[in-house]
Amino acid sequence: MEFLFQQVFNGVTIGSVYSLVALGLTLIFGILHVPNFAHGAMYMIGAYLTLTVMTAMGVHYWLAVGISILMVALLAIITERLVFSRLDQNNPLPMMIAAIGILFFLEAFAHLVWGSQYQRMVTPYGESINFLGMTVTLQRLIIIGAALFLMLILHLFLTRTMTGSSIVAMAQNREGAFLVGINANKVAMLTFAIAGGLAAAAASLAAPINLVYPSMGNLVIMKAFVIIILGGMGSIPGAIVGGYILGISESLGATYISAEYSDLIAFVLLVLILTVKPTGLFVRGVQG
Amino acid sequence: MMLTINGLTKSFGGLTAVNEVDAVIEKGTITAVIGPNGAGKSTFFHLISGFHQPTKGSIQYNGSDITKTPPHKTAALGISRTFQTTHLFEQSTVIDNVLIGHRVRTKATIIDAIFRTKREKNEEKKCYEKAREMLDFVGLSHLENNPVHSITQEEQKRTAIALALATDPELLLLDEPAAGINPDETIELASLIKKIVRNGVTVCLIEHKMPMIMSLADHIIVLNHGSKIAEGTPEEIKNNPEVIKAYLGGEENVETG
Amino acid sequence: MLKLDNVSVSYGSFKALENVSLYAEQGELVVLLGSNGAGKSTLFKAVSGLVKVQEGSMEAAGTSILGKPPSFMVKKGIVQCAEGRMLFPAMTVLENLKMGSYVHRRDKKVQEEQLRNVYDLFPILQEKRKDPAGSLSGGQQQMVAIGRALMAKPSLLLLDEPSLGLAPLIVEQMFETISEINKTGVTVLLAEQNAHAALKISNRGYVLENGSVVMEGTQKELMNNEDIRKAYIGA
Amino acid sequence: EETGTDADGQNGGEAEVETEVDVEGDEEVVNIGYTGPLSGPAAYYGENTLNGMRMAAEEINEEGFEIDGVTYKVNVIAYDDMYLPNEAGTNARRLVQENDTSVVFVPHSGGVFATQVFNEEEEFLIAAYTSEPDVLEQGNELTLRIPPAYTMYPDFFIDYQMENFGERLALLPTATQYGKDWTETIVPEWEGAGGEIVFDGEIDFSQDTDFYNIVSNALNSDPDVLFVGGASEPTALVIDQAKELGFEGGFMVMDQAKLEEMEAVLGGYERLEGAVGVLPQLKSDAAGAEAFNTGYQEQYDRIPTSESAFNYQAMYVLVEAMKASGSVDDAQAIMAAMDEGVKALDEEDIVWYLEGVEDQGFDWLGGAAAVENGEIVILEE
Amino acid sequence: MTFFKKNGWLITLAIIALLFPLILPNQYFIQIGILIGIWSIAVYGLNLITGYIGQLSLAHAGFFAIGAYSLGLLTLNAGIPFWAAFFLSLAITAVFGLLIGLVALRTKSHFFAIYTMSVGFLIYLVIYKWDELTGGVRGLIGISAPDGIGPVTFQSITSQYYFVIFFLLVTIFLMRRIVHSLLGRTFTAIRNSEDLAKTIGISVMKNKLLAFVLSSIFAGLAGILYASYIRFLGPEIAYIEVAFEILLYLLVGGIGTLAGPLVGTIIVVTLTQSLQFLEEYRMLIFGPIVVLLILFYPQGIVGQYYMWKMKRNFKKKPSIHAGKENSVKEARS
Ligand SMILES: Nc1ncnc2c1ncn2[C@@H]1O[C@H](COP(=O)(O)OP(=O)(O)OP(=O)(O)O)[C@@H](O)[C@H]1O
Ligand SMILES: Nc1ncnc2c1ncn2[C@@H]1O[C@H](COP(=O)(O)OP(=O)(O)OP(=O)(O)O)[C@@H](O)[C@H]1O
Ligand SMILES: [Mg+2]
Ligand SMILES: [Mg+2]
Repeated sequence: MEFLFQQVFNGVTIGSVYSLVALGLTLIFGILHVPNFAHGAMYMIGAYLTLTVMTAMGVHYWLAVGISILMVALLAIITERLVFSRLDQNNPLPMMIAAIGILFFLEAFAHLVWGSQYQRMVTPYGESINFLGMTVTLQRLIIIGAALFLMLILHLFLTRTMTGSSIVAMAQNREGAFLVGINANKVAMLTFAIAGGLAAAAASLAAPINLVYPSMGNLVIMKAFVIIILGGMGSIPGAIVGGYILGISESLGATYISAEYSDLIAFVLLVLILTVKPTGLFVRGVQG
Repeated sequence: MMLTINGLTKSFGGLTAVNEVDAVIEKGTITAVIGPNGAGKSTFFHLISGFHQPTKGSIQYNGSDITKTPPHKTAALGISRTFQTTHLFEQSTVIDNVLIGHRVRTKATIIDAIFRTKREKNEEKKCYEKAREMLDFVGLSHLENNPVHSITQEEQKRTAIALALATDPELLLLDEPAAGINPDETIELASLIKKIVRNGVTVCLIEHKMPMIMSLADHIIVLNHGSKIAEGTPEEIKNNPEVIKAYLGGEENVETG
Repeated sequence: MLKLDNVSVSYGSFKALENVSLYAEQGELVVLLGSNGAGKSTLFKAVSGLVKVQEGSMEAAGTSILGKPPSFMVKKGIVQCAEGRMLFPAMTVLENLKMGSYVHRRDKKVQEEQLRNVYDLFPILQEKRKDPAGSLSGGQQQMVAIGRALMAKPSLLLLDEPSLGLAPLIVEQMFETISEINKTGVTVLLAEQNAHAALKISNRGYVLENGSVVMEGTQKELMNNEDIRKAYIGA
Repeated sequence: EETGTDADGQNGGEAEVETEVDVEGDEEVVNIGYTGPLSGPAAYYGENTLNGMRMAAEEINEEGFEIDGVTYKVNVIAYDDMYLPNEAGTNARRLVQENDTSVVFVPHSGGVFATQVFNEEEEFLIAAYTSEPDVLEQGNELTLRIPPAYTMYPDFFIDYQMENFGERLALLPTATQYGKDWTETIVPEWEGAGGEIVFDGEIDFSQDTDFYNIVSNALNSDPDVLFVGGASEPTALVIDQAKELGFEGGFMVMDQAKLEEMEAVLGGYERLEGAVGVLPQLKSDAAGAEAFNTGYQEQYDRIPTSESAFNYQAMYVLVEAMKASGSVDDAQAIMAAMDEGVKALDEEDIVWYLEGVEDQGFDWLGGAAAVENGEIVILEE
Repeated sequence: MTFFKKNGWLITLAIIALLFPLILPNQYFIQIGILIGIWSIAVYGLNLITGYIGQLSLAHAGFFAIGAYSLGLLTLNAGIPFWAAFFLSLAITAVFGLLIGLVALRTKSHFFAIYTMSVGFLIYLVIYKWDELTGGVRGLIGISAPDGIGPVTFQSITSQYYFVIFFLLVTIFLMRRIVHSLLGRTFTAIRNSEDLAKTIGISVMKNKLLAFVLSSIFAGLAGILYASYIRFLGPEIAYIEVAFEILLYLLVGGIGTLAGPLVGTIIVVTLTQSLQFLEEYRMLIFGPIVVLLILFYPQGIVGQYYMWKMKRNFKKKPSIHAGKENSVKEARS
């Protein structure tokens, strides 16, 4: 029983990371209708920035995370301004390829700046504690707590503020959004900034229990795509629920089905669900 | 009877968009479906053409049951339609749009395509001929090579009709063909519809432009909240108090436009 | 209120508007007549900042609005209810309406007041307020579109074929409504196929052909013009 | 005459590479090819192998080497193949056709297989840095295996772990063919020595985003020893997480992971307490080791590991073999002289004990190390 | 129109391709030529479903791998002669295409893209994990080159080149026939509007499935050629990055055009090769080049060419106001 708890807890930890990444992805998807593969690179850069700020400048973990979030948000805005805003919004394929180009670039860039080796991020929260009868590191509890906090903030922002709703509106009808006076550029930049910031936060939270390396975002981003499809593209609750479902089923699957095939679970889950329900689990579009 | 509809019902969740509607459409006539916004007219068409599956009821077409037939099969059976918002292959030229309409009457397969068989060539020619004929019929021959998005709304409407006609339909369903076109052109459109009927195609149309309906329709069906509230000749409908109350409003709306 | 001088707009190499000049005084209701493809919607889009104006000048309330983005126009009180509705289909009717008062997002009172007005105008919207806008019938969506435009509390309202797809009873009501809105001091620019009904409530009007103004005049002048009767009003 | 530069390189890029080496008098340049992962996830590994080669080449070029009165210098031309076999094949063709290389270093088995399709016909030697046995089982005579066979490690490992920790073994190797082969080697020996396998799992470092749950699964079976391995850094993480979860037993670390690299990741040997693995290159006491270790660290700012050391060594052997065969471009002759080349190595160029060439593979002396009280302890037979 | 005028570019291309090894008898260039040929065939496959039907498939690296592994396993493990294995492998890919298409095509647009991405990833994982069958990470070693037909053998690299070019020309020819037929028009109609296609009597599912199966067969064919040329297979050929690469070739060349797949493949392959001198910094340059290509040629090189031609025609005949930029879209093909 305790062991089951431990595994569920592990699933919730990794599910928190998935959810944060998927949230950003789903927001961008809502606005651009493009699978933004560069989002995985934002995740990776976020981890490196936190690490660098911590080690090079010697600042505290949380401050480093904050700086990293801001910088990745800025980087995301730059990609939006320089690339995505210049492409035809109604034609997703060129945007997707451009995203892949950005991904190549950022990965090579990380390789150039930080080298190709794996790096470790050491936080002040490495100690193991006993929690509800489980041995967990504090960092893992922090991941869950911080992720929930960020999700709550995002939810309140999108549902309680008009600025937040403007993201939702623009996702549904660009011209319509213009007609009510929404500044399209601002909303697009805002969306990218939020998405980038979430990716950086997710990476900075997850990096201490994992490793930092140039291609660290690739698998996470693929799983995030699975999540946003399962959760209904553009759906905020869908991304959150989907992230946790995936995290927990991977963890339990590895324990009770097959450890060897645990990484198949996400994809099998998606294929099964879409086979039965071709429009995904949640179907309404972008919503707060 | 060309089309016999019995107890047709369609619900979306809690909302009954079409409710127990019985109707018949007689060969060679023009039937109009009118009613307030949201009355279920478009849904009614979606049901006939197979886009929606009815919740209840049945549809008989030339004696066979088509209640659950998918749209591409109803088209093959001879029921063709246009959409409320003009729906065309935006990127293609006018002729390319129309000629694909005749595809349903051709049989060429992948094998014919690869070997460019006689059948392929003949059928291609047939499609072109049909498309030209239909464009000529609706008066758009001169625009044949223009991309669809570069022609006017009204021309697009006529292209849509030509496309629907290229499938060789027996029954043509038109959803608000005159929406967004001016009175002058509405009159032309009405005569086009008459011409279509003269050519042996039965027409059923949804329209809010009463003068046009009144001068055109042989038979009018009035829907309100999904139910049929009246049916009859234009004269009967014009004077039906329930219809006036639910839909027509003042006399003026019927006379001018 | 609004003043256009020699405005030209092209799509690629096709000139959709050529040297169009027109004006609307404060509180006027000006009708734009013209057959399909004459350029009415293009003109509206130009005023809303949705398409780029190549030549000419545009002024609203004394300041130039040339080259400004749509969001600027809405802030200035220039609000369009566009052809094709442009709703947010997955948002509820109420959310759509609320988005309409985006520029007044800090002013709850205006929002509530406008919402009440809209519900008075189209009671059905109150009934359907919790439904996604995309599931409404064509005509109901048109009402949401008009309602949403009103939510911005416009000083200049651009209505692009608002009667499109509406039942006669509703059309009649709608023209009355437009007239009422106009009477509250809102300047209205109205493009319509339904020329008779539109002219009836208007002060003045313009006729557009192939991207140029071919005629302008007061309501009376236009109503009594034989050509116009023939072309736009029907027998 | 096949050596020397193309008088006019095919494009600016190559010309640039080739001018790195001065050519004057009766000096000539021998191009040595390399195709390996220089971008993508395996880039670090690829760079390590290439760095070793480059370092040796630079040292050799200080003087050059002489055959029949002509002084030669070596020039390493490297192309990126992103770890993909077909890219490796294309690169090898290019190296042979455009750069006239008669030796191509390939540090991954897929690349070797793809290159073996035509290397005999095109007469160039594949210097394969892979311990995949199939590479040589195909009967390709122009393939040289550089790294040692891993079969020498299990004895050291098992003795040490059984003595110090116990008999219950949980398997958590990397989910690659290499990991499987290793597992298949070690399991019978463990059981033969009276041990028991209590958990049989594997970790896919390239696919799993979090190893925590599989590590807790393994620990749930209450093992005394964990068998781990794969790339150094993720392996270090597995060890770290096991310790986080309260594991106090031993670790057998397969040879791909290097103790010295894991130490760097974990910040000290304390976190590796109880591990046995390959003896770190840094601990090598061969005559040339010291110079190589410090030189490498200085030049590349990386810890010297066996990957760099073995390729460094291979480069020296290659040059010696060329000298012995009297040719810089006859792949057959060079291959035939390989054993002779090893034996001709200068004492101070030896960074790790290499005894000769056996069955087309280098015959290295094995060694293992354990971590006790935060210190590396060398295990002797 | 004469035969030559109509097929001008195809014939010119064929002649250039046939003469290529004679002009440049450098094995490296021939190798590049072979790989371009192989990848183009896969890209043509993708173009059919993505360019003409409008459904983005990311499973095509998977089909490529299925074709390749089928050939490898049939010849190596089952000992079936090359040509029998060749056709059997095509059939196997087709069956997979059919089964996957049947379920995948129930989903639309982005769902389809991510669904196929997942299917592609699953194919990769199955190849990677199922070592008993596929050899796992170790892969399949020593696949034989194509058996000769009569006096013609395919052992030398030049003969392999002609072997691949033959299939490339056949592929282009078939694509051309399909695209310009009623069937091709049916496909484009579905791309332009599924609803409308339905109302005019087109069975959307049947046609999509046909296109999907055809397109998977082309991808499988490319895989078969790859296996018989490289003669070693590892699971990485099924990896999702390969799917992206194929898509990249298609987009750079021009989606929904006949020449696009070939042009795109030539350009991108040549580009990556000529950036080799940058070693580990190759992607640092390649990434931005891809972005710039897409920014300036969103329709792809061939698409842009048609656009330019269209504009020029427009200047000649201003009566058609084809001012809209995207009015070109249909002109290509
Ligand atoms: N797919 C759907 N899901 C849910 N409700 C729907 C759907 N389609 C239509 N409805 C509802 O069904 C009712 C009838 O809609 P329909 O489009 O048939 O009306 P209509 O008579 O064509 O109106 P109009 O004249 O305004 O076009 C409306 O209330 C609409 O909101
Ligand atoms: N985005 C566009 N690109 C190219 N041409 C366009 C575009 N939008 C409109 N046009 C063309 O510009 C002309 C004017 O169109 P506009 O929509 O302004 O006419 P309208 O008077 O509003 O007509 P309607 O009554 O049909 O709404 C038409 O010929 C139309 O085909
Ligand atoms: Mg309707
Ligand atoms: Mg208009």
